[in-house]
Amino acid sequence: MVTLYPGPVEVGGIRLRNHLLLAAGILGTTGASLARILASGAGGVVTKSIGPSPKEGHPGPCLIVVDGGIINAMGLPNPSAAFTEELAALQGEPVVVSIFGGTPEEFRTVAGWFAGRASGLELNLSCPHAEGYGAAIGSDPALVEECTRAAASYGVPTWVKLTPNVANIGEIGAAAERGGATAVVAVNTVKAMRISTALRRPVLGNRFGGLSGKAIFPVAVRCVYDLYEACSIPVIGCGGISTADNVVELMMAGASAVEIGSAVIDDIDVFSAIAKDLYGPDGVDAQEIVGCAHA
Amino acid sequence: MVTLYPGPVEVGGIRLRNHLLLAAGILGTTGASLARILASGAGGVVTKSIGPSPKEGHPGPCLIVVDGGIINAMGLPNPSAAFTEELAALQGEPVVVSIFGGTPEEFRTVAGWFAGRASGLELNLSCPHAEGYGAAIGSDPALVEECTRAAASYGVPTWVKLTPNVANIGEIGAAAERGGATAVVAVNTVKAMRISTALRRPVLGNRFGGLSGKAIFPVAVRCVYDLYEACSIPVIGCGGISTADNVVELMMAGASAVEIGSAVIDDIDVFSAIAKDLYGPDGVDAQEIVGCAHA
Amino acid sequence: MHEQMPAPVAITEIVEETPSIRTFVFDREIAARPGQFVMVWVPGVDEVPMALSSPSSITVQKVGDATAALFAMHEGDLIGVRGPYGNGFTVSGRTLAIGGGVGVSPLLPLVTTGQADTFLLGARTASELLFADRIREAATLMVATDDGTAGHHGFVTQLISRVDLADFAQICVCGPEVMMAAVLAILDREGCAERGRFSLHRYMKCGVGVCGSCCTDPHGLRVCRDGPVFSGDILLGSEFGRYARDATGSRHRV
Amino acid sequence: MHEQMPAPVAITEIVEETPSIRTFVFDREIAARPGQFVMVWVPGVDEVPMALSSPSSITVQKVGDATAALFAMHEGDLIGVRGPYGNGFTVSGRTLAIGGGVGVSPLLPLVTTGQADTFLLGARTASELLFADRIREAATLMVATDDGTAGHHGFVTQLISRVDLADFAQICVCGPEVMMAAVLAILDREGCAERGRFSLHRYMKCGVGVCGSCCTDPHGLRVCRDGPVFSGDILLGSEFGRYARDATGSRHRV
Ligand SMILES: Cc1cc2nc3c(=O)[nH]c(=O)nc-3n(C[C@H](O)[C@H](O)[C@H](O)COP(=O)(O)OP(=O)(O)OC[C@H]3O[C@@H](n4cnc5c(N)ncnc54)[C@H](O)[C@@H]3O)c2cc1C
Ligand SMILES: Cc1cc2nc3c(=O)[nH]c(=O)nc-3n(C[C@H](O)[C@H](O)[C@H](O)COP(=O)(O)OP(=O)(O)OC[C@H]3O[C@@H](n4cnc5c(N)ncnc54)[C@H](O)[C@@H]3O)c2cc1C
Ligand SMILES: Cc1cc2nc3c(=O)[nH]c(=O)nc-3n(C[C@H](O)[C@H](O)[C@H](O)COP(=O)(O)O)c2cc1C
Ligand SMILES: Cc1cc2nc3c(=O)[nH]c(=O)nc-3n(C[C@H](O)[C@H](O)[C@H](O)COP(=O)(O)O)c2cc1C
Ligand code: FES
Ligand code: FES
Repeated sequence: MVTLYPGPVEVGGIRLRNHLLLAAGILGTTGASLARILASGAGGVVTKSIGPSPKEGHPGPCLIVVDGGIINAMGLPNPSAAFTEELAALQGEPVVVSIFGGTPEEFRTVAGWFAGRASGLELNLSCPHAEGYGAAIGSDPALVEECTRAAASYGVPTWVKLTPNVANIGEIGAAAERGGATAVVAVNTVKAMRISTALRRPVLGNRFGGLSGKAIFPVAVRCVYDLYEACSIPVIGCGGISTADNVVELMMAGASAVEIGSAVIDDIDVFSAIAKDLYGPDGVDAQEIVGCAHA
Repeated sequence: MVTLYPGPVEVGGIRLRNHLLLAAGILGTTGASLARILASGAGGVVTKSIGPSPKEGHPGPCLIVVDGGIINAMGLPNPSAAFTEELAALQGEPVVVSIFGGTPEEFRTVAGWFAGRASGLELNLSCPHAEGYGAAIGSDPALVEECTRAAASYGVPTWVKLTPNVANIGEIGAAAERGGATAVVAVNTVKAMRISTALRRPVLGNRFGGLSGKAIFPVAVRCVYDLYEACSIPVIGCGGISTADNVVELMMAGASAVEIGSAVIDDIDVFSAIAKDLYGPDGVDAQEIVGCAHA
Repeated sequence: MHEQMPAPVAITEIVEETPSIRTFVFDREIAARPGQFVMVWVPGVDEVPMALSSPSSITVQKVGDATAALFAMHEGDLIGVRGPYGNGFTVSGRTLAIGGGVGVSPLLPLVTTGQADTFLLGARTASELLFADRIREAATLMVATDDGTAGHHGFVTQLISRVDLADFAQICVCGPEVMMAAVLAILDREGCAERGRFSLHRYMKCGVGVCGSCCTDPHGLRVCRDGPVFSGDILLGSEFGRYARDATGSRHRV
Repeated sequence: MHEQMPAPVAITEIVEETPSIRTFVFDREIAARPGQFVMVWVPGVDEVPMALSSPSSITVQKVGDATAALFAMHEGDLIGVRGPYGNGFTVSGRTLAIGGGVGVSPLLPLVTTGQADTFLLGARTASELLFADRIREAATLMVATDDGTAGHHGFVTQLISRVDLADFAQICVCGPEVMMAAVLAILDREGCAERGRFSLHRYMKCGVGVCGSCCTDPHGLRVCRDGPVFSGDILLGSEFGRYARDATGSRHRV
């Protein structure tokens, strides 16, 4: 396997310790937990998505583990503006705050709370299971552009996270780029559902949820590949990564960095485990492989 | 597990021997192979998709087996009108001919070849990896309606197979219903791709392909659930089924019958294996469970 | 990641343990270590963490929506359980158990497997003492009630002075957080915090160490996966006894 | 369904076996039964089925795009292989092998593992005789060439009359379909079709028994999965020797 030369990298305006970030909503609720993941080898972390007002999230079950993946419908629980307290201990660390809103105005408000208090923002325009938020907005190019513009107005690095649940993800990525995104992140979860045949009802409290984990890796590769052709800003790959070879594969598809989420279920030290395989003193510069599968 | 009472069923105007059909494009190229699957317990079979002119399909690799699934980009190889010969030996059997075209006119032409020569038609408006065919049409509600109307004009049972690669599958199902579909089938494969990190290029000859198999089962459940709410014609479930419990789960989501494809890779006798678990003399009528998870 | 869908179980027996606590016995045995828990799906309501009081039961105090819905269920009704989750208690040598209120539930398997030697049991009042009879059969039992209706009149923590902590290889504790924090303070004072094993309660959504809602300060330890049982020395100087986060992730005093 | 992505292999050696046939040796051993095949990915061109002539080689005749691209490759170049696929030859007792042209390739592992006793080898002309030396080392070799430049002047099928079919528990055959059909006719005449083991060629796209492109009439047997080796009695009265389907699924005479 190709290995990469270790060292800090800059992607979409954000300086990271390596190419591996913690994905949004995974162990991202508290500052201490984010610090733990940074200490265990992540090059950066993305927080839980924070919105305009506190939310408790959906009733449980919020998450089920299925063959090769996880289906979740957390419902974007978050403490809203109070989350700034969690960031206090993380000053200077590579922390990206994930934010969401229902309108461009809400995105502007929430972005304002965090602009300057973290390395940058990631706009969740892609959560598939929260009415009126996330993917409800993220499948409309015009809205994506407007929300991005609202958040990017603070002039801080602004990543936009996209949903795979659209006919043409490239079109949405291009809209984010027009709105001023400094990078696009792909993908959020794939719309999914399971039913308990014994209880004759959907398992998740919210009925619908989003599939993540190994099962969606081929979907992520595809989306990153499409976005690399559709956008000129960097693409950050996410979805089903669990090995260093997966990271290399997403990079060859076009990812300049990656986010890892569900894989922590098997190993909370997945970042150091992957970094160990991915980096070596004889490694190549990531530039040599990013997008090379398009040749 | 709930079991069903055995016996023939009628779904979307087609009489089947049981609720389990062979999905399109799986062992569906020859009459003999379709007959073999019928003999081994399928309640009906759907043929390979047949189009307006013969096609060799994409260069290989056309298929890769991944964790929990298959990614294929066959490219709709088919002998076109010559396929009628394959049907000769299958007269009177529950055979659904899958057809595709690039325009409503092409759908009308191909439908004309097979109307009356089989139990019914299934319109492939969903293949994610053939330029200008399948999903390229299937994500546009107006085109879906027109193509359906063209094929349904022969007055034979007309099922419409949908792609999960859209933001709102219910909207597409409703369009098919308006066009005269007697049932909708969900889902075709999920857009996907893998790259060989050693060879630094996409594995599939066509680069892109579609993911099927267990990995997409939660996506299929979700789509069937959505369609059951959006349509009043029957929904036929497809995607990742490999057990009788999977069949029951899709039925509870809203499926009146199911199609099974990738599971033949593990067991070509999967139909009799599932039927053995699914049916019993004490079983309930399928009507009692179809859609029950919506209560 | 192998499939861990909630297993459907039918309630086979409902035992009224105290006026506010019931045991729900179900038709499936879940192999678990003492102190492990399951996520209990109350259909249509919520999913909440509950310790296993035996391989096939949970013992529940009615405190809100989900627990009230459980209390409204009957024998034969179906619920879902996934797990067992968490680390549970691992003990070797002599064990002192200290339990208060419904917190006695996760300690019961230690008793029934003969791994608890002495048990300090507390409750608000005599009728709320949980599992006293079963504990008495298998361990030395000492009781305290807030109102003095049984045993020592006062807090269960006050019973600690009546045992010799040096006798025990570990002290397993579960109960209201203020009670547990008081126990930790005593152990710390006696210089044996590291022998304390505290089973924590935090708001849990996933139960499998992914969502982050149960993470604790300052180490980011996940109660659902790294816990729920932590040794006392790890808890010293932590949020334990001071604050916890709610469903939104906001902090509140405990 | 466990992951079966094409394994990248580097070509370590290219052996010119005959003017039209080359062996490509690669840096990975694939544990396989004699007669099993791999799907060979020639990057940027196509993926085609090829028998393993050894655990780490394929032996290829240049006939079109993919094979020409292979012939243009050099040592060190990478190709992908997935497999092994198919049933292969299972033999017990004495074996007669009959091979023509590049069809000798899947029979070679029978020879190298000492499982072929007598080998009838045919080719167009002497220089096209494949693996004659290696076969001679391990089995009784009889040769035929169409042009008489070596051995019997005529078809390899004509050598069959020189052996006693009753001596062999099975007759393993691979070569051009007309040649194999002629062998089957002889075996049928001699009443021992069921001892014939014919390795078929059909257009293959998936190699794993899913796509249907290699299905044969009248039983719907899949050459890639139920075969490629079929016993003669199953082939009697089938499409074998009469027609085959191309990439579109249309029938053509063989
Ligand atoms: C590891 C663990 C083991 C537990 N074992 C038991 C037990 O054996 N018996 C028992 O009676 N209780 C146990 N609990 C507490 C039990 O989970 C709560 O009483 C229950 O969740 C209340 O739900 P509710 O809907 O009835 O109350 P609500 O009205 O929702 O809330 C009442 C209070 O219960 C707590 N709570 C609510 N939801 C959750 C949740 N998802 N996770 C954690 N706490 C929550 C909160 O403190 C909340 O303020 C345990 C908790 C944990 C973390
Ligand atoms: C089980 C099996 C084992 C084989 N083993 C060998 C071997 O060891 N050595 C060897 O030289 N050849 C072998 N072949 C034949 C080999 O697959 C074809 O020669 C090769 O596919 C030709 O590809 P091409 O692109 O060079 O030719 P093309 O120009 O594509 O076609 C030439 C002819 O090759 C055949 N062919 C093409 N593509 C395929 C395909 N995907 N599947 C099957 N046939 C195809 C067709 O008959 C076609 O008419 C085997 C075939 C099968 C089915
Ligand atoms: C429990 C859970 C919670 C998540 N919460 C969020 C979130 O708040 N915001 C967001 O943008 N994505 C969220 N996601 C999506 C992940 O960030 C990620 O995009 C997805 O899980 C795919 O990556 P993975 O396969 O590596 O997990 C969540 C995923 C999971 C499993
Ligand atoms: C090799 C292969 C070929 C397919 N060809 C077709 C096709 O021609 N027409 C079509 O509508 N669907 C086709 N499909 C999709 C299947 O019919 C089915 O929708 C999909 O595989 C999901 O079901 P499964 O998970 O049970 O395989 C094909 C799938 C595979 C794996
Ligand atoms: S409950 Fe989700 S991490 Fe603990
Ligand atoms: S090649 Fe696909 S079934 Fe044989």
